[in-house]
Amino acid sequence: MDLHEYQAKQLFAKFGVPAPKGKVARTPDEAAAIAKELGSVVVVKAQVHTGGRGKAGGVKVVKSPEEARAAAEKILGMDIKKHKVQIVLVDPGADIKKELYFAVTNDRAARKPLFMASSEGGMDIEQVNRETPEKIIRVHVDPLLGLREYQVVKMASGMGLAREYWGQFSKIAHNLYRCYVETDATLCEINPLAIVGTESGPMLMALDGKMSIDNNALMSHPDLAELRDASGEPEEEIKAREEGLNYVKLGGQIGCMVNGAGLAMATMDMVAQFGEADGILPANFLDVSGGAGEDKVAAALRIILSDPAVKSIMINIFGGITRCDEVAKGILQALAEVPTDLPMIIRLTGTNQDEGLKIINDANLPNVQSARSFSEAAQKAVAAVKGA
Amino acid sequence: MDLHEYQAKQLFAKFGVPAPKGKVARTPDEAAAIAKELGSVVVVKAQVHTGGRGKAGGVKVVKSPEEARAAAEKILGMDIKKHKVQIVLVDPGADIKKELYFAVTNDRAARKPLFMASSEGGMDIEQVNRETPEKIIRVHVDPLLGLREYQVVKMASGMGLAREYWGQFSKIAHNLYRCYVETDATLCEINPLAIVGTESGPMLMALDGKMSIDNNALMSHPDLAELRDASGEPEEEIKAREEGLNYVKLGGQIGCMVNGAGLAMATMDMVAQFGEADGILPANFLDVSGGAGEDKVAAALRIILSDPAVKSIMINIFGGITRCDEVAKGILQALAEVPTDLPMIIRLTGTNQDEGLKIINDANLPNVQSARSFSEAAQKAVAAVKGA
Amino acid sequence: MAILIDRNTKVLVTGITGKQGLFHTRQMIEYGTNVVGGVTPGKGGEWVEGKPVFDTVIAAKEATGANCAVIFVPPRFAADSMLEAIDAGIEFIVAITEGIPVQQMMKVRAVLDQSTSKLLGANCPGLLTPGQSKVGIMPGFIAKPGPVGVVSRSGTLTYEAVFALTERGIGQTTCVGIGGDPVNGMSFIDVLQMFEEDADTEKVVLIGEIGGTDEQKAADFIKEHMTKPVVAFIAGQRAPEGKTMGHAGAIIEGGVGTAAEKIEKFNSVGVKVASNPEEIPDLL
Amino acid sequence: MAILIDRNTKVLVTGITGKQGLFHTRQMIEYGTNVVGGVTPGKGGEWVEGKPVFDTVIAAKEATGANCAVIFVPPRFAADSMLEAIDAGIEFIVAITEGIPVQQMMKVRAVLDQSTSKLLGANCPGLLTPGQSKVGIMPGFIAKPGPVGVVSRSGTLTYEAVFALTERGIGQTTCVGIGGDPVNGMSFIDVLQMFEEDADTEKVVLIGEIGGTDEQKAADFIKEHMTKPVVAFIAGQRAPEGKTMGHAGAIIEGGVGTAAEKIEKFNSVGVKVASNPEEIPDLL
Repeated sequence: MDLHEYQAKQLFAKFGVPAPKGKVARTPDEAAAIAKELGSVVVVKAQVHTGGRGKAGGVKVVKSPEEARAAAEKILGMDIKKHKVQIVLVDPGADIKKELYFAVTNDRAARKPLFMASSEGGMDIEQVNRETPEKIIRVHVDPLLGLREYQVVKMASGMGLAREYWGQFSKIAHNLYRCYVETDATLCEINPLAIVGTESGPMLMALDGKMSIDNNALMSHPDLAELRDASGEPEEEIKAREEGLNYVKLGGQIGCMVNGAGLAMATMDMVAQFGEADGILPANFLDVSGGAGEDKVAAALRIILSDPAVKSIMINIFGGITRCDEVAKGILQALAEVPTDLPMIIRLTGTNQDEGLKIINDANLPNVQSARSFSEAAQKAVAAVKGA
Repeated sequence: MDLHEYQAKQLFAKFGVPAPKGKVARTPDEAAAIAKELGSVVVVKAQVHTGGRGKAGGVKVVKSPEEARAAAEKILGMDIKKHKVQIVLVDPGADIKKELYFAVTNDRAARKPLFMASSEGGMDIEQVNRETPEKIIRVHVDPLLGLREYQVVKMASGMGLAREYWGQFSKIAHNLYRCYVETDATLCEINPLAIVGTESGPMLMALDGKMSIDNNALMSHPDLAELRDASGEPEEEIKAREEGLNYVKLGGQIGCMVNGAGLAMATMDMVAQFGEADGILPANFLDVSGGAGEDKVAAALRIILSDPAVKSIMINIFGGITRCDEVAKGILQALAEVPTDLPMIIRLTGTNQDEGLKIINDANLPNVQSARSFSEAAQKAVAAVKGA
Repeated sequence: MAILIDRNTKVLVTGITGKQGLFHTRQMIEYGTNVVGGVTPGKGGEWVEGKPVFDTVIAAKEATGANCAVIFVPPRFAADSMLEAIDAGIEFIVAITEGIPVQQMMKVRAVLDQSTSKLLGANCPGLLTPGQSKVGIMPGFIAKPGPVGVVSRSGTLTYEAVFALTERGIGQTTCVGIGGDPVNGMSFIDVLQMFEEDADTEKVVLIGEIGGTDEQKAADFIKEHMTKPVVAFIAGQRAPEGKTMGHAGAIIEGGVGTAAEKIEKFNSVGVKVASNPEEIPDLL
Repeated sequence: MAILIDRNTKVLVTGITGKQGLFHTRQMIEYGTNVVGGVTPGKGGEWVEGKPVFDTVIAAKEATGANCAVIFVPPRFAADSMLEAIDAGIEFIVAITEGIPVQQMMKVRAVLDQSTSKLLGANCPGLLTPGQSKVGIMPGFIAKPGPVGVVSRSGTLTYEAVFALTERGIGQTTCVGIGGDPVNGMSFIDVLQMFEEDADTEKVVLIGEIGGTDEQKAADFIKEHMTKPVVAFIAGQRAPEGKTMGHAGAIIEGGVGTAAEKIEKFNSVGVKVASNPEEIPDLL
């Protein structure tokens, strides 16, 4: 789960990583009020779950509350890569002396947390990686041992940080690691980690922040789960997540319900293989995931039926931990609640498949066909759309 | 550094290990007042850094403030294995259903923390270990991984703890481990960990507690270092510790100052080898330890000279990290402050030995002899006592 | 012969008294798996499906001689359960549980790498040696004995592929679902190596997905070390573009791991790639 | 020949700019030790005694090819410094620092055991191969080359024993102070094994102390594995009874480790025990 910049920076500050004391606004008036409170120069920044907001005009430095109001007016409601801006962060302006890059994330291949630090902050770090990879100092952390001071020294020394900042940098590194561990983050990124002038002298500060939390860990962190801002997402996807389903709307005509992400992807591929020539495509990706009971399946069906573009439904279940009889009961339950006469192709294979098919057949529904093979199911689903 | 029972139990409680809410008293009146406050039955317990206080009469269960006063009167001032009781703990009485043993300590051989749990609590655990060792469940903790829940289950299951207490036991185990880690303890022992009846039902509680803190870690734990109660110790030992010296008074006539514990022990052995037949023995063990500068050596000499039994002094320094010239300066400095005409045998060998001996010789002190070998020094020191 | 499990493998079920654990214990026993007992803390001494239940893995191992543990406990206990099995010296651990936080798995992996235990999963369907033993949640009837080894990152897609083989009369030595979590136990390469060394395995089917670079590494391994033919399938050719992994993620992974990338890589090392699961038997 | 260090050993001094580090760096260089550089975080780029200083061990190793690190940093940084040296792949680490909390050393030891590095200490005087190299704080002039290996738990007592040998014209292959901390690196057994395998070492002197059971284990090792004669000395025959270790401690140690116990154990395996350090040469 991605966090907004302002949420990441609030968490950084909570763990002792200095960040500007900005506030969020949802209206131009709020933005002006915050700018007034902060005094002098402020930065108005769009809060959206996508990159490239700078280039899109989503970040503006302004010099008065009036300018802040005007900037917020422009930015709020802006569309950045299909994300509608609904919140802006109003941060105090900073006297930036130098910009660094600093992040910790999971290195899947090494199976360890990885710190990356670079003197080349504030810019596109992927470009730095392509052009001057030696300018990114990489340090793997032993997950059992945690970040060690010598590793911090390696980063500070390696990126040529002036020695008077090593003490500050060490605290930030250890605190960022604590933040990463205690929030079960998959990414904590500060870009730029800037040296800024302050009344008490120059100090390191996280001027921008990005955090992602491990979805599997949200159950143990209810406070973090509440930070989810779904305001930009399609309603069906929000509903699906609430039901524990993995749903992505795609815009085609065949509603797909599948168990398992791999099989769901293969199902979409198969539908496209037979339908693409006629412009018939999957309406969605929907993985009911392992162990789906009847309630979950019913919810999935309800979500599929809520999409008006859907002209036929393909249910492809290969029962392992999911039992076909429960799937069958779920389908009937959902159909009782949300009646439909859309053609429905059901393929149930695997654990308790006979019981499952018997339940479907006994219900004797006119619009339901069964299929034994995967390709047969896809072909029937495509044919049903064509015949409609 | 050993803690008193009441200090250990306060730390346990701080880390979430339930312990009785007793208080300490230094006078019988205080004990009576606490008993009155706690109401009904209380236990008055001597707080001394030694075992066997129960057998010595240092623990009494009483039923009224008057009885508590009388018990405290008896116990305060009592001598238990040469430790004078100066504090009593007044704990509320407990309705004990069952007594367990539970501890975590450093296992030197395994180089890991070791938990020990037994259903046979409240008694001499060493006896349990001798007679029915299978009744002590041992679990080594990986110091990088910490205590894991399955290890707690192994202990609870292994000692046959009734299942309704597993939840409480798990919390106590994890909290005791946290206490052990965060205080840099070398021992956290609860004996008994008792099942006691309370208004809200039976619960596990640490009725007695023993903790030792790693001396090497006290520098990082100033709050724990303050818990040291030296009231029972000889004044010289307290002074020595304040100076960073390792001093134990032994009662003989030859004051020894040596660098390094091994050499100090060998010096005592050597003195005894030559002197024991004539009743001449080392007055003390004194290790100025590695890197001793002149201040430290002067302090050591002052402590030796404060012992009236000392008839001659043997200084045995083998300079490695300790430099002989600094030792020599320290001796002169101390002698200038605390003049003595006691015979003094000085053996300086190792780093900067020539500079050191030159400093001593240049000072031209009438009572000082030098020695080249270890045995020569010991023989001269013994001879000096005999000749005195 | 087969790899990893056969009729003699002595299987312990952790979480045996839970709903999923119990259901699949029955299924495993019915298939012929030599289930020797189970573990549920606090239920030691009980019996389930005629099998003894223990409080701890070590007690269960001592009593039953189990050399394999299959983990069905809920996500918040699963890392602990894996560490327990490693500590008890269980040779082969199969973790079915889905939803374990990756930082916990990094710790498990660090401990695993110092041990002699093997781990399959977590978040995997387990494995199946047709006619002998199944450990995990794969439906048994889809497979039949034969000469093809199957290894897959995807749960249900594994079934699909195995089913497609069986329907065409092609049996399997062992079908292994390695799971798709970012940090887990055995990799494609570990399993490919075993199939290469297994006398009865003649050909291998590999089922991959989009994301990561495990398939690319497997392709390199096949090129360098495998003499037996491998047929692959990659799911997700039409997958919607994933959510951003952040710049840090992109730098580490060195690419987004699209299906096209992976298919091209397999083609470049001479591995045939099926366009859908049903096509796999044709390419063998 | 010698064990662990010789004139070719490339030594890095961590904490080289500190008072003790600097003093002993000079002493080591004077003795002939091949000191190639030093490490002090924040002082990289400086020079000390003609040797380059680096911020990190890895940078120092890459620049100098050091294969040995001697640690002089204060106790609160010492565990980190050892972990750094292990991580950098330094083959042999000598930790002089005294006063490291034992729980920190347990972590270091856990990491060390997974590495290929060897650690001597902490809280040890280091070691000395007469005429070639000394690493640590032993005074160089007390030793001379010859056929006796010396291993000791005690700092200054090691010097005493080596000095006693040298005075009597008996030289040493290598003198090793393993230190007496409860959890540390190389043990008596590790060093005895090396002396047994070293062609130039003909006899061995072992210096022990009261406390623990390391000497008893060494005695068992000598009985089982050593062909070369060993002479021992145990300090602390008159030591005052130690402070209580608590019941838990006594149970673990299985005894208090008195000098009498240890002497008896050595006698029982045919190891001669000197009654004082000066007697050691007579028994060789």
